[in-house]
Amino acid sequence: MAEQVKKKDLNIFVEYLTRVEGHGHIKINMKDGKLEACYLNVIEAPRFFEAMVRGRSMFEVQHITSRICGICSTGHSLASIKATEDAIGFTPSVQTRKLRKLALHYETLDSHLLHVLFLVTPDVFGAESVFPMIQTHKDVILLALKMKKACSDLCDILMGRHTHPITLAVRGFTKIPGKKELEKSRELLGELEKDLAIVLGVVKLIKLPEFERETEYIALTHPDEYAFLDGNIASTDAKEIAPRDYLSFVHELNVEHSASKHSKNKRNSYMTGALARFNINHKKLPEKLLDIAKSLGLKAPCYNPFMNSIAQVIETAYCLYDAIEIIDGFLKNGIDQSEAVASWPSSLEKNKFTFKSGRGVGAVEVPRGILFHDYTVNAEGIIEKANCVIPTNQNLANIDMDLQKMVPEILHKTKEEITLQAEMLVRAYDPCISCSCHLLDVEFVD
Amino acid sequence: MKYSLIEKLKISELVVWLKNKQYKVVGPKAKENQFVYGDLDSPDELKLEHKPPVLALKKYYLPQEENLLNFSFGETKGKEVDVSNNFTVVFGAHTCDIAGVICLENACDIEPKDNNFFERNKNILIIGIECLKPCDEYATCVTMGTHNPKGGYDLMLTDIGNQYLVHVNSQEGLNVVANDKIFVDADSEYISKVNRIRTDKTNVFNKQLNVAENEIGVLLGRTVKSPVWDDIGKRCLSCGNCTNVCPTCYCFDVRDEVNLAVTEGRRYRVWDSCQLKEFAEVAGGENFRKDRKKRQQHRLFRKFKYPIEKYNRNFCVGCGRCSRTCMAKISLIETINSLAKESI
Amino acid sequence: MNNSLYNPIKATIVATKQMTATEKWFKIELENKKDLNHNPGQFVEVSLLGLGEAPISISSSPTQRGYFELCVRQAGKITAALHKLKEGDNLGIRGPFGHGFPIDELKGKDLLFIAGGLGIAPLRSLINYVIDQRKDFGKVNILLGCKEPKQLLYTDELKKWEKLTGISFRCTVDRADPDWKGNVGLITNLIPGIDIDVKQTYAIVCGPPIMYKFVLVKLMEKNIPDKQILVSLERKMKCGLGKCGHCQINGLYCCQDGPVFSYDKIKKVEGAI
Amino acid sequence: MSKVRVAFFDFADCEGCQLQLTYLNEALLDVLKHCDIVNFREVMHERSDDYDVAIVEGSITRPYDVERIKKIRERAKILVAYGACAAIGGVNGIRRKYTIDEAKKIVYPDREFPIETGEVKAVDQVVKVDAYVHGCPTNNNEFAEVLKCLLLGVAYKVPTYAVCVECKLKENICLYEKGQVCMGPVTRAGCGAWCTSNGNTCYGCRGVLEDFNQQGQMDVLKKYGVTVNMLKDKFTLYNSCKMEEKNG
Ligand SMILES: Cc1cc2nc3c(=O)[nH]c(=O)nc-3n(C[C@H](O)[C@H](O)[C@H](O)COP(=O)(O)OP(=O)(O)OC[C@H]3O[C@@H](n4cnc5c(N)ncnc54)[C@H](O)[C@@H]3O)c2cc1C
Ligand code: SF4
Ligand code: SF4
Ligand code: SF4
Repeated sequence: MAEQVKKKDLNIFVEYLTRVEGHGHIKINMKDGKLEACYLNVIEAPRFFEAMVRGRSMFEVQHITSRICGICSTGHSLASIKATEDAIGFTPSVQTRKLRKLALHYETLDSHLLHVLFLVTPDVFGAESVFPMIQTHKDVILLALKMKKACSDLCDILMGRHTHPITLAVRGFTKIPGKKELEKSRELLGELEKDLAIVLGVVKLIKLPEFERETEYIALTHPDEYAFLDGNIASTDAKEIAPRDYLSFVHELNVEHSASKHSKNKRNSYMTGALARFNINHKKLPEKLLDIAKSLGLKAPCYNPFMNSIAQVIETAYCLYDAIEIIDGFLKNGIDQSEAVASWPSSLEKNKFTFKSGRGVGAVEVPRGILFHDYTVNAEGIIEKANCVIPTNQNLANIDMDLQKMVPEILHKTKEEITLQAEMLVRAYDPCISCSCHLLDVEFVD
Repeated sequence: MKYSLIEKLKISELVVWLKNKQYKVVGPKAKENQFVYGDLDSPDELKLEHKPPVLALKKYYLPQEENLLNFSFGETKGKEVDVSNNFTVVFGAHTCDIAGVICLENACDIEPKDNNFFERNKNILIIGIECLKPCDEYATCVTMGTHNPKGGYDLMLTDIGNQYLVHVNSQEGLNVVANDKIFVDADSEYISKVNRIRTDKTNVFNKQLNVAENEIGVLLGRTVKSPVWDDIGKRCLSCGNCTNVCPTCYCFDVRDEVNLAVTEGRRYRVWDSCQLKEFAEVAGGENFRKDRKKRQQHRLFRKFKYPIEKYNRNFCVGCGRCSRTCMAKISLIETINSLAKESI
Repeated sequence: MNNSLYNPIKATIVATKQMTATEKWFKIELENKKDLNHNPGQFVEVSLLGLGEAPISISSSPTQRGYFELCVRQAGKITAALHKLKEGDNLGIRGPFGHGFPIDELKGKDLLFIAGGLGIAPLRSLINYVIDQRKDFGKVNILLGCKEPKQLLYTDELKKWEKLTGISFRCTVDRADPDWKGNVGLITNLIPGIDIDVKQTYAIVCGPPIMYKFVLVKLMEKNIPDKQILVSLERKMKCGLGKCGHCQINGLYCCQDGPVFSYDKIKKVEGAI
Repeated sequence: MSKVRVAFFDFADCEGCQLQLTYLNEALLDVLKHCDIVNFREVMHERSDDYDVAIVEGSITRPYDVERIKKIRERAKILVAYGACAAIGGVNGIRRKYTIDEAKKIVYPDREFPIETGEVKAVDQVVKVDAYVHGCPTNNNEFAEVLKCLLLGVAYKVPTYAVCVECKLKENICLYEKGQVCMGPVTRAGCGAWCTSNGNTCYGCRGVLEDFNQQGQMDVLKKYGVTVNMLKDKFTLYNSCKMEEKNG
């Protein structure tokens, strides 16, 4: 069904494509050369987390909000814990902060690898999904599975499991790895480091569409490090602000075609995620990673959203090296296992544990972008109000605007090609593994 | 057999020496506010002064989970799993825990013998430590007569100040004390010292049960209808903790597991508990010990009544674990003493 | 070898028959047609590696050589899987286990068999043994009960038993269907009417757990001495070796001390009946 | 064994349980020897409505989903409730303490457009379920066991005993002995005491045991100084949907 003519009418409906913590459709509708509709339609069943956590103990809220998303559950836990600690005026120990960074690195590693190896490579090799690749590219699949296994083993050691981590708690970790576990972790990271070289080889083969649209980029930024866990909020359009003021950047709005709220700042949309982080924080990356980035065609500032996947590859390397550094530090200087805390102050320590009430915000960079949890905790330690702003939601408006710019630019392509590229665009934002799946039931009206 | 002496300061040296012989050395280690038996990676992990560890020594003889057969799916015969273990030294077991091993040995010795137990038993050397004071309010070791060493070990350490007096009770034990860099022979003077210590012990160790050891079974038999049992039945949560921690409980379940390719599998046994609802429930729904009260009765009968009939000894060694671990605070001492009070 | 006690031996199903909606009959040969060498009343652990094991009574007489028979009711995981097997399929067997009926003690005595439902399976082993060694035993009474006619097991064989001389066979169902011409009512109703010499008679009982209480009352009314009442009991079992503890009835292990017990041994044992 | 056609579906959930399957790693390839995965939106494009086994994740919340699950039920020979959201309602059930309008007001205070939702239900509160894989998230050992049973055509039986059993075998110090509160005694085992073995408490994600000792448990909690509110929180975290069922 190849057509070469530039289309005047186009009607694309990709059902069950995307989700924002759920599911969505792509809808493109062109009539007489005019784009009437072009957006990502989010039809996720709303789950009402902000309502669910209201009235519950501040010690279990992170357990609940982790369930917002299985894929970035570590990020949600950490944002939640940080919001709670911020609200009650608790400062975690230096060791806790290091371990949390490690936890976040593991999740980013796992998530980015999954995205690049399972979801982007099928495009590179012209496969429909990973399943056919088991036959055609078994080596890549085995490598991917091996690396994911290493990630999940790392998570098991530090957090009990990857999905919905167990050991993360308000005040610290409920279990702290010992020397043996650290050694095992170091070994796994060493293996990953070796495998990463092969991944970079595969990534070199990726050919991404040429498309640019300058937008606002928002990410955490930190004076000493490529920010993931801590920092202020930076924008390419405005001055840095503290996490507590996130609402002056993030304006949430409801749109009819989506059960998820959209966000915007000064412009009609902004982008968050790996590319935004790279654009804002690339100076904090070691030289050798910048060189690799350059060899893969990524240089800041970059306005091609498809390059988000490449930025993820660079971050994968960054997280890996930083994780190794953290573990080596523990191996050299020791780790204090007695710092382990109870997830809930026990009856034995209850009277010793005091806190203040108030509002707190936790901002964390998760694989898909900046994540905010915002709680108000009362004097009894109960959550009175909660707000969570999820990265994919923040990107939705930007995705719509990218689509609206991109589709008219590629009208000379076949409908299949247009649909594929639209999907690839959505997938580039890596909204979640489920969103990055392939299309179904495409409908064309000429 | 004979007595030796070891300086307290040389205990570490002994551990290291045993480890250098490629023995696996295990002993009580601290875990949070309690203790567990575990591999001693370094000698300072050993806590000779301890309360009964969470699980008793039985895990080294009949592990929580133990492979029986490996098989290829679709086959009718499996490959028998070799259980012969690394030579293991258990360092620092209390006398009650050693008595627990003797109970297990009795049970496993009934024909057909449990070969796995004896296979492992061959390769375990026990270095015990004598308690000079009771662990806590849960222990009933004095009543059960397990607070003094009564065999079942290779070496037994008794604290006599700066040294331990070592009672050597087996050929393997002799081989260990033969290391004259660590041990020296003890003369008879020390033996009378130990006897003195034992007599002094009676002052700090009180009998915890108001019933004699050999009468508990009879008491239980007489009081099955007592309201004490109803109360226990109401409180018990059937968590199985009391049997899992008990040094002498040995019931197990047999399970099969196959890999996801459904090509290979294993048949293994895991500790089971008579406190669980399904323990005596058969297909079709009949349950021969349906209520918690019956199950708790069964547990104590299996400690104090049936073994007396079968092995002429109680299967409780007075370690106090079951009471210590029970979140409903069902206490062995309280139960027996209440029953005794009632039946007067 | 270490775990040989747990390793099944290979056996082959040589014939099967669906007897009722829930019961299936299996004729099984051990590797090389070895004899199982069992006593009537013993059981085997039927083993499907990957799924588990189930204790099943041997329902054929040891006088039949080279094979044995089982009758399996579909009750759960293993038994459901067994029902899927057909002629030519293999399975594993461990055993025979337990104490069967005390044949020597029974020799020369009159026998009163009382079977409820699937309880006929273990008793059939002894019944057929007695039929094959008829001279060694006295009078034989067989009482059989089940819920409905369509649940009757071994129907062809029952007809044969009915015709044998020196054997009195009676059957009853709780609920009749239009074709049923026999007794209706509980099996306990048949007991008072039978004519037995109490001193000479051994009663042999097997059936669902609730049946025992009622049958025993009737047998006691008949004044059969406790020692001469034999029951075959069912308990949950895992190992068959007297180790796993599941089948324990107070101090007794059903799998090793039983499954056949004489009533005088267990009447004081709480929870046995 | 012939190949089984397996389809995955998800409803209101976090997709964490499906993600668990990617941690099967190489065993995933083994699974594919016996199963044709005909629908798995997470990672594949192809889709088919012809399947034997439907593995359903997530709670049912919208009228639209009720229809969808009913259709899936009609088509599937075997329907598996996969993960806490599907099996017992899970954390989604917490929302039951609000009316739908209240919940909407809290989360979408100034939304002018309609938002479609309904009461949160576990899958078996809408259609018949043949097998359960409990947990939030599920664990792969148990999933393997369930899959094996499906392939062999026998029923998988969820343990009927408490998490404590597995907890003790792992030699954990009981949280009650450390002054903490744990759902272990009333929660069905099968996770290997995942949380308590990692220093946390059990939250009851595998569902409350069918016949746990209610009075006994209350007494224990009282003994340990647990307030009624805290107790309620513990039971409503995962088990809201099922508790209401229990209390009529
Ligand atoms: C001595 C003896 C003789 C028996 N003879 C027969 C017979 O001839 N025909 C027949 O159909 N059944 C017989 N049974 C009952 C049969 O063993 C059970 O129906 C069978 O074990 C159920 O296993 P399942 O896996 O199908 O059921 P599930 O409910 O899946 O049981 C799982 C496991 O529990 C144990 N179990 C469950 N129910 C029983 C039970 N009733 N008895 C012992 N263990 C059980 C078994 O180990 C079984 O594998 C006998 C039982 C005993 C003790
Ligand atoms: S019954 Fe209790 S006190 Fe006795 S040996 Fe067992 S755990 Fe120890
Ligand atoms: S910690 Fe929880 S699960 Fe473990 S034994 Fe205690 S109550 Fe049971
Ligand atoms: S310990 Fe409790 S909360 Fe944790 S996985 Fe198991 S059942 Fe779920």
